[in-house]
Amino acid sequence: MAEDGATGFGDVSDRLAAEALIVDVDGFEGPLDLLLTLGRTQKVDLRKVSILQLAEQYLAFVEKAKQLRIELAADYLVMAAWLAFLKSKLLLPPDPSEEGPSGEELAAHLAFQLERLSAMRDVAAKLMARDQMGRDFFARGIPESVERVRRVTYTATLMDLMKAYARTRTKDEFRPYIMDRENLFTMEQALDRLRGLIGYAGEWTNLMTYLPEGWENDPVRRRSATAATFAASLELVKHGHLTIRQEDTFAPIQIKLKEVPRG
Amino acid sequence: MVDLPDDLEPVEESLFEAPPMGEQERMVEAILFASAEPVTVAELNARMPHGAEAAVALENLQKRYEGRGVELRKVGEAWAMRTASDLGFLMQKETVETRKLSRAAIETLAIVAYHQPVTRAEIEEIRGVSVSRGTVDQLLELEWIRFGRRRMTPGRPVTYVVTQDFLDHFGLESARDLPGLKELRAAGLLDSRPPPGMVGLGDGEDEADDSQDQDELFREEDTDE
Amino acid sequence: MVDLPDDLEPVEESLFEAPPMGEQERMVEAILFASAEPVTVAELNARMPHGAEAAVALENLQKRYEGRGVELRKVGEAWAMRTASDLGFLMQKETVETRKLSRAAIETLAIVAYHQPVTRAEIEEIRGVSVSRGTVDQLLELEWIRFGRRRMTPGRPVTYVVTQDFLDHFGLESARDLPGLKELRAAGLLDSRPPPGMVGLGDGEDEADDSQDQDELFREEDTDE
Repeated sequence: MAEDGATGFGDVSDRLAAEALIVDVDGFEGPLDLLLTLGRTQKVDLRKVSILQLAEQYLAFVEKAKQLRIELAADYLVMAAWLAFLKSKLLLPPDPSEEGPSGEELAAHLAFQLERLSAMRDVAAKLMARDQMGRDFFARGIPESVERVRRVTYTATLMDLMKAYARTRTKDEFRPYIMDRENLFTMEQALDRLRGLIGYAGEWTNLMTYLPEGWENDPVRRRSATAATFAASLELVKHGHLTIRQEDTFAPIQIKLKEVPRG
Repeated sequence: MVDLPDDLEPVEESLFEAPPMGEQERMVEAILFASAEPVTVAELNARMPHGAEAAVALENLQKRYEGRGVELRKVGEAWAMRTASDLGFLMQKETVETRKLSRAAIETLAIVAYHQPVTRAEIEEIRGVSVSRGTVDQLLELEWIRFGRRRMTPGRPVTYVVTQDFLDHFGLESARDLPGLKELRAAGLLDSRPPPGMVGLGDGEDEADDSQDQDELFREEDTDE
Repeated sequence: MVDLPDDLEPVEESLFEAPPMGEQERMVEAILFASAEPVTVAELNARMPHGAEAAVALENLQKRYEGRGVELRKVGEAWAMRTASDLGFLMQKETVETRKLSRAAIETLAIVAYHQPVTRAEIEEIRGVSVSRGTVDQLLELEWIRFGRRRMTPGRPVTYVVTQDFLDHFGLESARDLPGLKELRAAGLLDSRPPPGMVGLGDGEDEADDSQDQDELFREEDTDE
């Protein structure tokens, strides 16, 4: 504070006062802290502190800070407004028609808050004054490590067991419930296949030549593939994409792409 | 404490021969001596042979260590050996540089200890300023406070309570032994008193729930001791 | 400076009243307890009040701890307190870790439970994969399965059956209480049909032998069939 003492004498005291106030405001942890300090200056038991007087002290403090154009945090101003309100409530005779807490109730609560904060500070100091570990008393300096012997137990529930069993059994016995499609050639498959191939069939071709690869020899598969391909060819005839013919009973069935007029 | 031996009484007649009490005392002594951390009665029993009654052995041992350079101390639900406080002056060499706690942190710690379980909003209400995240974090990091149950009020805020480490550090047997606790309670300074005109905040059933919480915290110590 | 000569005189007559021996013992006790390393006599003397005789205090302390759970031990030129060597076993803490059985193990177990007595080959046939030696060993070790009678088929393979421990663990009175067993059987799922080309399973005299085994466990099912 002394390093810039070069400026005139007149305003030094003002400036020091201002600075003192700044320091003071900074030194308080919020309005409640400031109120507690102001309350203590009344030199009475906090329970008997005059809230009215306290409110006036606070408002005077804020007023002074404003004059000195010291920036006060919003909560200081909110508290000031609230205290002004409280002051008016305490001074005016109570309005019986008015709802809400009376001035006395509000004042009593503020007194309670101040007393509680003060009490917490006292016990905080008492707590810190206690013997502390690592300062006044000590724990074992060479703790012996406790060897952990890990024993693993396995567990399973009945449900796990049931599920596991069902899982193993699902692999075979349950399968027949699902359609076995391994040896089944569906009409949809045959249709897809035919649609892809008939474009090249400009002449009469034996239907059996359209059987998919690998389905021609195994009797089960050939039957399935033949049936599907035949049904598919009928479907394509129905839609006018193919013509189909059979020269004689049991003679090979032949198909041919139908000439469709363009457009 | 007193209940445990009763529970274990029939063990003496069991197939497992419990070691003689003198031997049990030695065991408790060895375990507590070797450990830097407090050890619970349950853990003592678990580590000692079947049929041992750690609670009884502890009592005997505590008498034996009375007035010695090392003491047997109860910390919450656990027991620990600590050097006698009057000999602290001999230990300069051991003294751990303790981190200086800020005034905010010290006050917050005290509020948690005396008002537990307490929410951040309540701490702020009591201190009249907002509590910075760092303050709470520091106390959590020191493991002096921990999260308690959530409060059953709107928003279900978390609460804070003090830990066994806290008790251990300040040489407290339980949170009930906090200095001045009875006086504060008698003066009504630990009541959660909502500001007049504010209804529904911390009222009614929530209030009941809270006091239950607190009761439980303090009762726990009562019954288990 | 002036004190120095006094130092050399008998301690009793010194200006500095040395603490009583009991007090010195306490000090040595506390220092040894709290020190992170063994402490030499010289260091003890340096840390204790003027006139103290650490060596004497140490000797007394050592006697005091004789036969206790903690011993005063000389480590090189220094002293330390350690737990009595016969109590080393207390420095172990058994932690029990519970794990879920592997899929292979639980499936194997289920098959043994439902199909007992069952051979490894049969388990593999049902599971459709080979059963590792480890899986079976684990179940044997857990004492959830045990060896049953040998099957009277070529190679006389051993069979597995579930144990009383298994029943206890799963809260079953007998294996026939396995939930859903009847339902599964009704659905034909327990029909242990030999795959084509495999004969002799559950045939002839083996059948008699097996059903005897099974009788004990599956009597109800047997009569149902």
